[in-house]
Amino acid sequence: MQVKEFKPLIVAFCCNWCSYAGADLAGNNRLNYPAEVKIIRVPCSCRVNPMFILRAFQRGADGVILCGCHPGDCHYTSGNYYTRRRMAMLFSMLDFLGIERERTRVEWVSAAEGAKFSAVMTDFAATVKALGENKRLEDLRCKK
Amino acid sequence: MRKCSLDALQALFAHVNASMALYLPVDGSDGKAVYQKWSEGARWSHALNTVRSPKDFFFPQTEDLMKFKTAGKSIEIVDVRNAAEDFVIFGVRACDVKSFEILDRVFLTDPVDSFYASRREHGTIVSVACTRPSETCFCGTFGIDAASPAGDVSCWKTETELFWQANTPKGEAFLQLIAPLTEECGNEAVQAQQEKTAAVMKKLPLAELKADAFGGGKTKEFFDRPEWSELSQACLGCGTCTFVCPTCQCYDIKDFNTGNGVIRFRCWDSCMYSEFTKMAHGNSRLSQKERFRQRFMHKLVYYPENNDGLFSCVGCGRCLSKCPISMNIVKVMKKLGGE
Amino acid sequence: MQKVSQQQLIDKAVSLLADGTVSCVLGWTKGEFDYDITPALFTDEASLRQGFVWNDFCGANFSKYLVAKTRKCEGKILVFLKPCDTYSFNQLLTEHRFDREKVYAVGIPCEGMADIDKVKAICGDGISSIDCNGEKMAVQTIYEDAPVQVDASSVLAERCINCKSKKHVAYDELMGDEGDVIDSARFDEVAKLEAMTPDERFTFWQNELSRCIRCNACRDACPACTCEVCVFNNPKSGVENKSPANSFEEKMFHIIRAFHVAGRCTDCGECSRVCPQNIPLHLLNRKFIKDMNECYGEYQAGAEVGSRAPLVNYTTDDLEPGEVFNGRDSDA
Amino acid sequence: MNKSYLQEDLLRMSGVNPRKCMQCGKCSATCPAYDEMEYHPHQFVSMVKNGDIEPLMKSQSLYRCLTCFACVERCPRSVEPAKLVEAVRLAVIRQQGANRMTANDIPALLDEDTPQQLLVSAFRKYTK
Amino acid sequence: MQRIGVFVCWCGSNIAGTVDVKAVAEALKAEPGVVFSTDYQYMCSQAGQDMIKESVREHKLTGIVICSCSPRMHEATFRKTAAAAGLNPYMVEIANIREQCSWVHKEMPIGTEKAIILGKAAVAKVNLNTPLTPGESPVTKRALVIGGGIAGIQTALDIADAGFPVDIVEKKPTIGGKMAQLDKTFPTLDCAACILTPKMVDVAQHEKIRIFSYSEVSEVKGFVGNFDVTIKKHARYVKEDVCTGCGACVEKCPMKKVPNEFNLGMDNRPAIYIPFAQAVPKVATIDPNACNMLKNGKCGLCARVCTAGAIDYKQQDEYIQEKYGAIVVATGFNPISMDKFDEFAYNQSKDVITSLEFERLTNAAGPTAGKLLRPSDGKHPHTIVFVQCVGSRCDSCAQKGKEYCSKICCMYTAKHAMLTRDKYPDTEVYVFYIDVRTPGKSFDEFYRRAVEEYDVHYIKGMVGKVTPQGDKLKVQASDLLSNKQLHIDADLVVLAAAIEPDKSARPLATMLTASMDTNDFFTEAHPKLRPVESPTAGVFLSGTCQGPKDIPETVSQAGAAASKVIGLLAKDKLKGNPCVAHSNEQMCNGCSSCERVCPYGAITYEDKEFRMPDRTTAIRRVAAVNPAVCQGCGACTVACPSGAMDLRGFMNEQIMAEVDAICK
Repeated sequence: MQVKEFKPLIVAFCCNWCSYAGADLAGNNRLNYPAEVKIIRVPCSCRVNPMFILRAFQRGADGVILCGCHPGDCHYTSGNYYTRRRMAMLFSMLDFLGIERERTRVEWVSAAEGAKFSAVMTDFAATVKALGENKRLEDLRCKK
Repeated sequence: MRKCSLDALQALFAHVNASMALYLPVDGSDGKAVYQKWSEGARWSHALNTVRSPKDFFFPQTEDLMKFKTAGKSIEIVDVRNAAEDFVIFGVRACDVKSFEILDRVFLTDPVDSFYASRREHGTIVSVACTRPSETCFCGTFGIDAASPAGDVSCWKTETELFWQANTPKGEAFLQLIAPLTEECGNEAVQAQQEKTAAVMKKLPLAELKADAFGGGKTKEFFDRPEWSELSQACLGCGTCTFVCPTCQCYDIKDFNTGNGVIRFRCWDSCMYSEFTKMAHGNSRLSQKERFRQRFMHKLVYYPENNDGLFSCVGCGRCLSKCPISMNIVKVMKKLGGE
Repeated sequence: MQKVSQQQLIDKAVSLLADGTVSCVLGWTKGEFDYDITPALFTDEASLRQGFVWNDFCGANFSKYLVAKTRKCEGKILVFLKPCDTYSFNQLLTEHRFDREKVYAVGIPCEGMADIDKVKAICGDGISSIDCNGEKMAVQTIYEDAPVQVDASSVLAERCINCKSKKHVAYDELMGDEGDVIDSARFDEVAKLEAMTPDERFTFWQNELSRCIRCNACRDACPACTCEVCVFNNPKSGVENKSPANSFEEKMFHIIRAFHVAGRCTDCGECSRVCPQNIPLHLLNRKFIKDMNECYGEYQAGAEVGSRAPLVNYTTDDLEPGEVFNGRDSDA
Repeated sequence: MNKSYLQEDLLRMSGVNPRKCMQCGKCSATCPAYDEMEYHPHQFVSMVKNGDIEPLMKSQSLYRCLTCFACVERCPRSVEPAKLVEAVRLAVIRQQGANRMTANDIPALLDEDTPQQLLVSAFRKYTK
Repeated sequence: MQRIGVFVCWCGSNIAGTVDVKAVAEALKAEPGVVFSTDYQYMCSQAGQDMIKESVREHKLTGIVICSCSPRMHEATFRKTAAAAGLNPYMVEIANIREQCSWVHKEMPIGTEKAIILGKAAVAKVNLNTPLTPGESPVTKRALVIGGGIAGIQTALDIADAGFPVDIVEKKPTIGGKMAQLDKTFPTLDCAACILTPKMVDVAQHEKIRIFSYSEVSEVKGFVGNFDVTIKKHARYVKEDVCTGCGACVEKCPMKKVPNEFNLGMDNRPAIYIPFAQAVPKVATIDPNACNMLKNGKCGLCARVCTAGAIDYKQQDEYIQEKYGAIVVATGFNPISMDKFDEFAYNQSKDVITSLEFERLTNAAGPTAGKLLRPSDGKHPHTIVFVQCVGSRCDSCAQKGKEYCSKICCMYTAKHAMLTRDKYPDTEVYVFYIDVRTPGKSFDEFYRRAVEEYDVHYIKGMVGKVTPQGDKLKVQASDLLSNKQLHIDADLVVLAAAIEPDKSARPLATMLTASMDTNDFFTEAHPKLRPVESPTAGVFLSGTCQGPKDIPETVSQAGAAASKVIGLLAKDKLKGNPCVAHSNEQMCNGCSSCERVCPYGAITYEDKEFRMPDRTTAIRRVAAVNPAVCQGCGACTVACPSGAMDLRGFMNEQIMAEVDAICK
């Protein structure tokens, strides 16, 4: 059997007001990043329920990244502060259960940071790729 | 009757396992007994019984029935059934052996549940008589003799030896299999032990519990009894009693969307749950009192009514020790049975 | 042995019923073997005198019952609250889950509750009676002639060994002496797990959670889980399921449940007490409590009514999600 | 001891973060020993920040500081210069491996106006 | 089941260059719900839009997926297209296959594969979309301005000039605020009263403006366009509509030893008083804490001398209820207390004063009639030391002052120094500074003039200690540039005290559910792009309540706030964003978690009777979202443990469907 190169599947939840626009800017400037990254638009990073993250892992994602406005810059003034607490706690819990902490990440990317968006996604994809397939939070039923 | 030394059991288990999968109670990581497939080094637990009943072997908690593979708008149906292989369950107590009869009456009558039937066909049950029952035991209430367990093979354990007796052709075959490691013997030691056990059984706190007040045809007598409210008032509506029960056989069939298709599977359900038998119109039993009543009416009245007076409780005592609020069938029987 | 006697509680309940302060009493009623105690609602003196018990096995936390019972009961309900129960009581009030006016809460001191499994580990099976009224617990089995004398401290439930508080944070009336908040070692077990490598932790939890049978006892006993409709019962939530059909489901269930009660969990320990499979579920909740204490300042859910839990609060200089691991280098 | 390590050491010993300083000079404005000092409190802060520590260690200013803590009290940025002076002094004593003052030095310093207590505290301060 | 049309845009070669658009259209055709799929060169062109409209009709589409550029680019365009075709505009979803696909991936197979996946996610979402209609609420065409300083005055005038009625609530007996206390204003040095008082008169005479002086806001309910406000009008014991402001009572009042707050306590006023000559309204007020008649019923002199009969000792506080469409906060600032700065001897010597006190000392209407005299002995000071940054730019752990720069001190100190040197050339003036911050039109020039033309001694350094000694103030300071410690014998020391928001701001913010920062300055909706709006819809910010600023800035912000208010009040109805949170009452626990994370105060609770699953009825507390206030961030949806709270347009199910589609 031929060994296929492992391509991680990465779900990126992006705040409509900053990181999603940052991704657009990365596009405008043709700043490449791995195609494994698939973006889901949310109104604010605080819209992201831990259930969505677990769902992504269940369905076969190898990494989940959440991007929001820099603290202090939230379009809704405080949404990303709640995100910060929720995700800090969630990630710590996943780590507690022995799930690789590098599989989840929160990054603050503003609408002006196209280069940062591209760099963050490139780095995250490389990190997840190095980790290999998500085994610890997989649902065998969802495997192809 | 044949016997072997307890010291020889490991070799015997290895021998059996070489030709078919052998499951037996071992001490789990939480110190409680659990059925596990035998492997080198696995020790037979000294515990009276397992937390989960052995009904899993024939009626597992979840079981895939079929798969639908989808791609865009196309659907392909995939049969997921595996050819079952022969296996042995060793160390089943008298109460749990009886539970298989109760399950059989549900799953093997027409329409036969082919998943269940296939497993039942391939499984050999080796029971072991009890010597130190717990205060929660009340198998006697339902006419079960803990000292004379049924099953394809019955076993008795003494200080040093294990005695084997085949009750069915499947059991004969099994004894044949272990013949090289066992020897022919008389039943004196077994009888002595049965007498000892019988004496202990009489001392059990629930030895005098009777189920006579219940049985088929008594729906009207019990259905509207006011005591149900009081009995059920503390019930949390969790499914512990049903899931540890060896005779509870309700299940739900659900579809799981895998992203690439759908797995249709069944899983245990509990009549204690508020969504139990939820249909398009809603639920049939809306309050916890009704749900609670359903469970016990089913065990003590409805099931016997349809099954020649056979109660669907075997007195294993699991619900007595596991209910978070210590409400159980014994309390129900005593309250309603007029003690 | 408990400091306030069963008789004192019965007398208190009888007098409050008699003077019309309350119309019913939420208490414990005895079972078959002295340890299988069931919560019950008493409405008259006779049933109280006959059935009410108070001993070392009255572990059930009543607070949760108040949500449903206050909706149904005419008049006030008398509830006896152990110190740990009062935290749940307050937390439910914080969440407006019942009407405080409909409850008359009597705080009772608690010397810790016994774990029947620990009793059985010492005395064996076949218990016919347990007497908790003496200095030591006397356990009679059908296999022994004389009762076995057991030190109550040796059979304390895990949650009582690590009791966080003997102080009542809510009551209308207090029986016995008021205790203090205890500087317990309840986070030690969590810290031990934190010190493991991720692989060890994964193995640990895989082993523990694989026993889960999704009976929902943890959820249904949890005083924080009083949702009108639980997400795990709601087919539209996307996480609904009835069975641990896959190792993912077990993790999902317990992660989400712990997350939902994070900041609301008072660490009463009911989840672990009721788990038929002895999964140390309280460790998940304690992990959240420990993390929140460390990251956002000490917070005890239920310590005061109306307090703002860490996850519905923030400061502008909270640490970043990536920073929660700083200083935990066991596996970096 | 290399320079950056020394700087780190000073900051650790004193607990002072000189980067917080906004160069207002209030420490030096408030210092009663100002005129006796070659390097003044604000200079201590900025020189330590810049890693320019050698001159400070050689300077007599170290021993002119009265440790009255007026600068600590008044600093609007909580920089606490006196603690830094103290740390440099300590570094000198440690590095020299010798004491700045010995019991033999005391008689020469005695005069009628100097309170005994001052000498005792000085002895304590300049000795390991 | 939806009938979805998929439209894949080439965007010329922008998309088609790296994505096989035909393959994408073909692949998405097979997705559940998709009944039509096509591609086109420029979907956003008129022809492209016409094609979409045509397809909606032809294929009876209920949902549309456009695979094109970013929704930030053309979502609005395609929503309009859908609406024109008779579809609900919110049945459109866009798969961003340009910015987030074709432009960042170079190889055709990779780009095509990703584009298909993004398309599938959009299809999965549209399958669950429901038509959304923005809610409408009426707008009360009246504005409330809280605070009657220059910020409030300017805002009120601008709004009123646009034709909308405005009410000003001022807690003092007169409007005018801090500016009324100032002498000259930098950098032009025109007199504050000369430019402010005409505006005060304009306010008083404006037919659209009502002034509630000596009043406070006591309750705010409602939401943008529909605020219900209760104003508490303190009893001033003088009938406002009868008093002519003649001042006879003030003259006759025997209780003359009340510290005059308008002059910062540097002189006294009677118990019945008019704060200053140009006060608006020019009506007397009785100080109930000083008046003998009110305290023990003895006196009544003022009532006797009042020919108009305006005195009413029995007057009670009055509560006025009014509806407003918009609220402007203009609560202003105060200098911080100098109590914690012992080193400057403020409490020990009368000759150590704050800059605001200095303003009064140089003001012609002040306690010294404009002559610069020392408060202690009335002598002319010959050496004056100004100290900058007193309490500003402090480290937070110093606990004495504020972390921020108060922004205005450098300029007013330069002004004070310059004016002093101009009027009294025999005076030596020292200014101790950390930095001189003069960004602003003609500001640095102004400061340079103080140094170069007026020879003010600007010294880089700080005053460490001020010690009163005899009739002198011994000032010990550092001169960092010459590396010296200075000892100056001063006659007067002036402290440039930091400014802080008025104490009334915090409770007001709570009433308005408007957020504040740790310094109690109101937070703006966006620090750069929405600087005069509070995150709470309908609440606007004017002046120093939002942050330190000088008069020109305050006035421009006041105008900006007014224009925002006018923009709001000009609407008859407010159309909301339909993508707002909503709570499923059956599932809601009433636990308040959502309310606590809502930045807008959009969630309220009500007790409702419910039929419970077990056939009983129960009164339960449940959340209700006000769609006019909700901005749709979704913070509540995650805080809600039961999942009762969901966000329209970004429902849990929709996002999970997207996740599923991506992870297939």
